[in-house]
Amino acid sequence: MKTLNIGICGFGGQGVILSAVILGTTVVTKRNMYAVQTQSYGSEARGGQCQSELVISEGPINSPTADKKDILIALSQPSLERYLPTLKAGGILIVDPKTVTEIPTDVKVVQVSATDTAVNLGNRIAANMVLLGFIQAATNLFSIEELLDVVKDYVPARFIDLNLAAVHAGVELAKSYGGTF
Amino acid sequence: MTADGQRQNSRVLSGVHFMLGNYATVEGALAAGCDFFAGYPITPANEISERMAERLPQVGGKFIQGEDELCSIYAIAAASLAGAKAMTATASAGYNYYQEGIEYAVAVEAPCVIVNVQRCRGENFATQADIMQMRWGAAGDHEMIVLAPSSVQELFDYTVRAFNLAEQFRNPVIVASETTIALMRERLEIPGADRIPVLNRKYTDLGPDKYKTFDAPENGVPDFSPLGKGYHGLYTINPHDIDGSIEWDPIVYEKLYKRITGKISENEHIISHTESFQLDDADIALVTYGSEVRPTLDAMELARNSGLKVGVLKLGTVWPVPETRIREVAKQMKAVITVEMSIGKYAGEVERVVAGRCVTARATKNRGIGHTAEEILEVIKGVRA
Amino acid sequence: MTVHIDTPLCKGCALCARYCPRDVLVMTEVTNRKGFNVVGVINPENCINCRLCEMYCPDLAIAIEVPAKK
Amino acid sequence: MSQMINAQRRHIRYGKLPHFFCPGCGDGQVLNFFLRAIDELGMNLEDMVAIGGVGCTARIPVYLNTDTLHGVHGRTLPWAMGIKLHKPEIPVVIFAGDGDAASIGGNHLIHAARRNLDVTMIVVNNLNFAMTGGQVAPTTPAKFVTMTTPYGSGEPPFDICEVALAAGATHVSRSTTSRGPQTIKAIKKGLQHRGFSLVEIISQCPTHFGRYALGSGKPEVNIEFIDDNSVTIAEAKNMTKDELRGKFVIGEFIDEQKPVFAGSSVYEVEE
Repeated sequence: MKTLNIGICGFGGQGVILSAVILGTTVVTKRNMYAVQTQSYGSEARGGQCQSELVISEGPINSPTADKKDILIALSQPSLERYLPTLKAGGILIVDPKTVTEIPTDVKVVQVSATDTAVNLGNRIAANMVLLGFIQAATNLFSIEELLDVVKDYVPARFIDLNLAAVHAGVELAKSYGGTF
Repeated sequence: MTADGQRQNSRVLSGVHFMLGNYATVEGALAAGCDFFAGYPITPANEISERMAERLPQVGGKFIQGEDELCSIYAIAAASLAGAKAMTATASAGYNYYQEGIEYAVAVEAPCVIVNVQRCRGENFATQADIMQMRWGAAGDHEMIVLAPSSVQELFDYTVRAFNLAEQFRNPVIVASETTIALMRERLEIPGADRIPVLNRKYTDLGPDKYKTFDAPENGVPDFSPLGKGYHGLYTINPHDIDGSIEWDPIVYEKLYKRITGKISENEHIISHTESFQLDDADIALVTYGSEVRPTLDAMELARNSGLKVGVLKLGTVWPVPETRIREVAKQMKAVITVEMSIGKYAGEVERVVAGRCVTARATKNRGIGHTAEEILEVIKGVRA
Repeated sequence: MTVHIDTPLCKGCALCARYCPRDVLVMTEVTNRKGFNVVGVINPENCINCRLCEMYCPDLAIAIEVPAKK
Repeated sequence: MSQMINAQRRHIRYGKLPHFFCPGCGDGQVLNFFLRAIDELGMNLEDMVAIGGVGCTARIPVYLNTDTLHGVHGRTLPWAMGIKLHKPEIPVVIFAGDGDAASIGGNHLIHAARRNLDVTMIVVNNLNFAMTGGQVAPTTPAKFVTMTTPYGSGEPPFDICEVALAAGATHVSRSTTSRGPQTIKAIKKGLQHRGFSLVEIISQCPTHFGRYALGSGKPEVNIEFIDDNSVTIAEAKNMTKDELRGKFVIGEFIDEQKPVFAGSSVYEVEE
């Protein structure tokens, strides 16, 4: 792997930025890799469109953003429409069918029922953790233990059990999907 | 623990982190010994204040949110005279206000560090448009030391260096941060505390009867005296003699300002910091600084891939201008291209130093986002043709 | 009592004379190097050591000397 | 007979006198009063930091044999905050004119009072901008002529003590230069107070306020104007708002103890 460009987009409050930060922290601090995370969002304090980019590489990274993403994770219909053009030809689009209603057919799409899974665990706020678990299992960039270790550092103490359960559920979803990309 | 290092409270967070640029700035300051911070809220510099408010009290330092920028800049100048290693942080519009206090800090030779997270006018988008205001903004004759980091790692490293230069030269030192790197998270390696060089100002060995506040050799730096210990130092912005007394005498005035400016301009070789990439066989040099270093290095690679002999001169210090190195490079090149995120301000300095030794060109852009490597490549090809 | 006037410091504002309750001090036609008319002592035997002149002088130019007790 | 010199002159930096104040200036008197207060309290100037901004009053600390910060308009309190937070043990005294304190530095005054910053601020209010040549100040009484109000001032004046009180200052008093013993006492109380203390001294500026507003450059004319318009707090209690317009109320307005400012973010270790 030379570099991997990941885009995550959705509404503010869906954990778009936190997800990218956790992924970046895991590869940098657990796998000794390099990563750059940037974000852009509207001026609203809550809600509004939100997008985060993560570039992962085995060596130092110059340009902090990439025009084309290897993986695009879209968590809302408007953000999907806006950022789909940034998906590289042959790249993978990950969507949550609960929040993205019109799923494109001309790209490689992976549907992850993150919201439903999180709701079943008790709180839809953990949907992003389901996705992180899914990405762990699907990419194998790092181990589940490494991911869980980082998640523990970023989530409030009272939500740790919920979030760890959500990560595990995401890993299970990936197994049913068929393992790695 | 590595989640932006949030759960440690030691002064130096040695280890590998994935850290926000603004946080790395704070950790660099703490590693350099910073024990005083005053700031006023402004985006995109707020994470610096917020983390300082959390971190400084943990290590015995003082944090103040001033009632405005003026309060902040004067509080750090005075805390510095009281012996503190003091810092403030703001973004472009806030920096305007700082000019007033910077003039004072220059005049009384109060070491301090000022972080300016450059942003577009009224909006939090990327720019390098303050490069001249950081050099020339304050009234009166002065020299400035301005460092231009290009990554989260350099926000840490250069902030340490900024404190060291401030202490060494008794002058404000500016860290020219940018929205791009300040709000970016990136790999940051903080070495062990024993491997971080920390310089402290020199205190006088003389007693109050022999000591004179501003007595220093030509182009030199006066020794410091503590406050409240009978040294009766007079720290006035007005023209002053070596004992600090207010003295209007053209000869005294000229001598004072020659030393205050000379201690920096005549030590350019000590202060200047540049890095060279593939310049040895190059005939085109890209000269750049700050976040623009990043796409410029990618552009160099693209150009090399298409057979063009391109190298990069990265300016870690933008002021004083690394004239010696720029001249050396210009002599070996057919062309020097300045890459920057503004209407083209520093390019004028580079062209002044190149002074006809080779062709010059500019890649300038100011639309809230840095150059792409491809855009820079286009300029290289244009110069080639 | 001796009233000492440091005439190089005196600016001739006459505040000492204004506050003196016993008319010990009076403005003179003598000018100092700065060109100010300076204050003079006319009848020092009237001085009662109230030291108002010393306290109100803006220029720290006055000192009252109390004779040592016999 | 040898010449004996004024005892307070031993506190003057390098013996540098005469100072630059005009004949009969209240700033010279405040310098004198302050040095007497220091001597009576047995304080050592060498342990202190004195601060002046820009203006005539701001020059007082330049003559004191202390460590001194000087020369920037209105920023005396931010300087004081930097010093007090880093070195709380150093006594800090500020000399500010009405321009420094109430005009350009007005916002800093409000916030230093609100925070209860542990400094003594001596405000010498001569009712105009003197160093720049006698322009209107926030404290110039209404309708008076100054260099920038040639037809009389159209601005209502500003009461520095009331502002400090409203902002939360813990020690506030006002005196005049013509009340020497009372002013020395007020300065002493201000210096001894732990917390933000503001001592306002209404002062004459014969050269500018005297000449332009009162029609006479004689110090005593300016002093009489201040005396004629001064009332004590006790007298003021029995006066109507209209009667109090244009009057200087003299006395101590507040003297209380509150925690002093130690920084915006304070680390408290959980037991």
